[in-house]
Amino acid sequence: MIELYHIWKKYQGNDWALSDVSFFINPGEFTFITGPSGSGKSTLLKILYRELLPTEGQIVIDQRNILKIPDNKLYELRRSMGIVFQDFRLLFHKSVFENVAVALRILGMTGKDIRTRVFNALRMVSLQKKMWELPSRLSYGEQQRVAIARAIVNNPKIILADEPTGNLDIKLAFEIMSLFQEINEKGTTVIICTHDRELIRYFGHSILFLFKGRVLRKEQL
Amino acid sequence: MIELYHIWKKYQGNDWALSDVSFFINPGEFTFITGPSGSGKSTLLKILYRELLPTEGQIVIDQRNILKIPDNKLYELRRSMGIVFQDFRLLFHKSVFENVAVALRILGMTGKDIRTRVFNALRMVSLQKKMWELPSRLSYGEQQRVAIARAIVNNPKIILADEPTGNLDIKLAFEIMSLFQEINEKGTTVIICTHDRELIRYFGHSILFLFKGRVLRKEQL
Amino acid sequence: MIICLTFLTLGIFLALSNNIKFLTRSVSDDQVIVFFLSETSSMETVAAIQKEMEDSRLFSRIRLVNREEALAAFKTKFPDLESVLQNLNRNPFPSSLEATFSRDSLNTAAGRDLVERMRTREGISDIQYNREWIERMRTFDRLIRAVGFFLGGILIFASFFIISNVIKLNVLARKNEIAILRLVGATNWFIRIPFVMEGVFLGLLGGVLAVFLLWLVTALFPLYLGSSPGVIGELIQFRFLSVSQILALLVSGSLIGFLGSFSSLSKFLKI
Amino acid sequence: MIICLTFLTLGIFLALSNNIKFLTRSVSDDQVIVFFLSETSSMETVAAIQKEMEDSRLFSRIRLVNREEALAAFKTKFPDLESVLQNLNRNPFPSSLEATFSRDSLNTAAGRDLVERMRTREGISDIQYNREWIERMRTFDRLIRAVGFFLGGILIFASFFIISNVIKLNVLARKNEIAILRLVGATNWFIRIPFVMEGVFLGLLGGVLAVFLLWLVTALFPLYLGSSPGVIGELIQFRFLSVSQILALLVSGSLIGFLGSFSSLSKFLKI
Ligand SMILES: Nc1ncnc2c1ncn2[C@@H]1O[C@H](COP(=O)(O)OP(=O)(O)OP(=O)(O)O)[C@@H](O)[C@H]1O
Ligand SMILES: Nc1ncnc2c1ncn2[C@@H]1O[C@H](COP(=O)(O)OP(=O)(O)OP(=O)(O)O)[C@@H](O)[C@H]1O
Ligand SMILES: [Mg+2]
Ligand SMILES: [Mg+2]
Repeated sequence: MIELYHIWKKYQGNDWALSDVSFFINPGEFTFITGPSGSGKSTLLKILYRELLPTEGQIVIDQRNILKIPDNKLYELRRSMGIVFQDFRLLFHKSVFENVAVALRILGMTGKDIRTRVFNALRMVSLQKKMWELPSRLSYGEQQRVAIARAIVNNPKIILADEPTGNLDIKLAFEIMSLFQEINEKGTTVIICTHDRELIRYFGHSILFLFKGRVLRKEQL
Repeated sequence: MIELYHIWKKYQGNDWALSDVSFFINPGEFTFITGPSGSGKSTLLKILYRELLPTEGQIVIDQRNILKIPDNKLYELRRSMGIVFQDFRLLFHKSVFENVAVALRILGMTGKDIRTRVFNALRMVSLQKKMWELPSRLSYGEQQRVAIARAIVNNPKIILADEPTGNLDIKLAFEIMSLFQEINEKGTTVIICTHDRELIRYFGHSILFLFKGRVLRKEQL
Repeated sequence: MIICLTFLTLGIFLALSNNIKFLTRSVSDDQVIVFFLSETSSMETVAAIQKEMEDSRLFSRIRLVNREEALAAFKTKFPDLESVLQNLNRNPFPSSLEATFSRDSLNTAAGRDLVERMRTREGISDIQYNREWIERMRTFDRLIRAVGFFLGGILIFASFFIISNVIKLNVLARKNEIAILRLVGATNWFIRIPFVMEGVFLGLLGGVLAVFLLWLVTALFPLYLGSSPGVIGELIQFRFLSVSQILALLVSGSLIGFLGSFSSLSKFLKI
Repeated sequence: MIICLTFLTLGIFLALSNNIKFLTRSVSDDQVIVFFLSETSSMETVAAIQKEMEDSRLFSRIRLVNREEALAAFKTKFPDLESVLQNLNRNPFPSSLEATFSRDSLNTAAGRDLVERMRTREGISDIQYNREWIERMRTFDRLIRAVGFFLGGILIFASFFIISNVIKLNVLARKNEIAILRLVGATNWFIRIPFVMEGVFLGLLGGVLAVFLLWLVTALFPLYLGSSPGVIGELIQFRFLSVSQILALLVSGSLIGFLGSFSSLSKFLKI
């Protein structure tokens, strides 16, 4: 259960990037957040995984006020989430394999376990062939898929994906979305920011429209 | 006139990223290059502006074999082109204004000229409000628009844009495409890589389909 | 590379200070004070004086020089004046006690007190010691210490500065990586440990390289100085570090690496 | 910061070498050789000898010391031995020519030749000069030069190394920026000039800071040494750099900045 209460966010010296955003997401829900460029989608996600603190408001995830988690316990929150960043945030000096494996290594997992799980995750995004490449030697869409693989490899309880198909062709985008849906059906909460209407039309269960930092409406299909 | 003759490209130790790509683009044409993720779109563009050299083949742009241009004359080629990179390549320590102005500064242009032209370019991508921000303080779509503004600000003869609307909502994407079309109508050759079918359907004059590094077909609508 | 340079400078400083220490030591070893005994003083008085001096523990060596020895010494020292002495009907030199100040008592108040006390003591006719020489040595000593401290301070400061900077650059260069790891859910220690280990490794490596280079230098230096034995040549020969100093250098290398990376990290990682 | 440190070390080295040069100079000034004249030699002989020595141009000063002066000098030098002299019926000291070697002729072959020639010359009974002292000074001089060259070399090497490294880091840190500028169509000079200017500026700044710090140090140093005048204290007083040396430091700072950035750029920009 993700509960947001009256979230306001202002970057120094700017207009409100988010104003009075409140909503609930039930466990196992599949939610799209959409809205034009600059409407605050990424800001909202960043607040959810606490890269940013909101200026005002409270967030409760699984009965826990995540704004009250001390910095040195943050990793617990982050480990429960799989995050696809809009700018990928890959480790550029490590191979694709290592980039995905790092999400397991931080849990203290060992050799063989890691190998099988990473391989599976990469296969899901059709990247098993590029396992040993460096991210800089991949096309943009391939990098995006590495980011997706890293987000799903450790079976998180919540997946947050920021524009995960922005650089993928429609066929791959549908594949990835189906993948997220599959994961969602096993009980994972999935939240995806996107501006791709086709995807929303096809996969949307519940949709949150943002506009200039305000929740325009929330649709439950 | 852009002429490609039998371009082959292989990154060290990989399969062919491009195999035997040949095509012509007439001056003033509006061309889309499309194809699935990893099919070689970006590679093709990079070869066109000579960030990369092809393994085999020749490229002639305006009667000039661009593979024979010595490195210290490359700037002449690049100045005739406006390029929107898939990863934007903004100067992260300079303001949005400076990021766009740099394309004029390198031509030795002075104060007032720069200001008016940069302002116009930023207005075209609806970013005039964020003129003095740093790129890191912009949303992803806004960064993409800065890259577009930089590409068009010095009225290049050729515009190369790699996935210029990947992070933009459909409304903005259409606006940007209309902008490109407008520029194209003034005589500029425009080449755009995208996987967005809707845009291609709407704006496509001539379309090049890539698949695994091969030209699948070229359509002239 | 920079770290190696740092420790090289540190090592050079250490070796130099070794040599300077050694030099001052051997110079102060030469500090002899001569108590001329009055001709009338009896053996007992002399023995008493000698005993008192020994008890003071200020001197490392006390030697009784009788009149004949003094004469002989004068003759060898000033051969030109032998004719002068031959014209004398008697030996003009009194017997004396030659005392060598022990290393640390040279300029202490106790030492000066004793000398003053002795001056008025029965049985002693005169005290001769090279006041000016001692003055000079004191100044020189002071100067060397000052230069040593000064250079040492600068170099140690430089080392810390450079090391902490290198690690800072390292951390900054991996800023992105660190941020990503944190976002993916790594604990602070998971992030810190590789850095700390790298710091320690670099420090150690720098130390090892510095010791090696120093060894090279000290081995090659005599070749350069070439054929100039002489007293000073021998005193100032470039001594290598002792084993414990080498160990100290290596350990301090690792330690500086550890502390440097740690402080940089704690600055950067905030927690 | 690092650049400033570099020039500080360079400046310290310069100041030290200034002082060392001055010290060796004043020490060699003291190199006096005494030619004892035989008692029987006439005024003409003495004048001839003196002329010959003057003609050789090896000495900066030649002084005739007659017997009475020699006696007086001895008495002040060794007051303890006055009684010895009083027992003599005549002045035992011969008259002598005291000659001071000029700065550069101290250890030349010509100097040694002259001394050997004089030894057998009629009218000279003996030659006395502190062979050992000269030997020592030669060794010391050599040593100081060696240490100077050694430290100087290391520091200059370090400076170049650090500066080129700083600029390399700078260039690498802006690698992206440079690549972008090139892709946007900037000429190589458009890209280079800000870097070169930055290098020159940094070098100059480092130089200025170093000069300032050095001035501070030399101003404060005497305070630390405190009240120890003495001959050596005066000789080794910390001298500041001359104006031309300051200028040289600043110019070389800019130059190193220029060359460093230039070489780094030419390495990185390829054309
Ligand atoms: N670090 C920042 N500092 C200042 N302002 C920021 C910062 N990041 C975002 N903003 C501003 O906040 C607003 C919302 O940004 P956000 O990144 O959330 O938009 P978005 O919906 O993700 O857009 P896009 O679809 O283009 O990624 C924008 O106007 C943006 O300029
Ligand atoms: N620098 C590189 N080194 C090695 N291989 C590379 C490099 N860049 C791209 N490739 C490979 O070349 C192929 C084509 O890449 P390219 O970037 O041209 O694809 P793309 O069509 O632009 O894909 P996308 O839509 O995902 O951006 C891919 O298989 C990719 O892995
Ligand atoms: Mg965003
Ligand atoms: Mg691409």
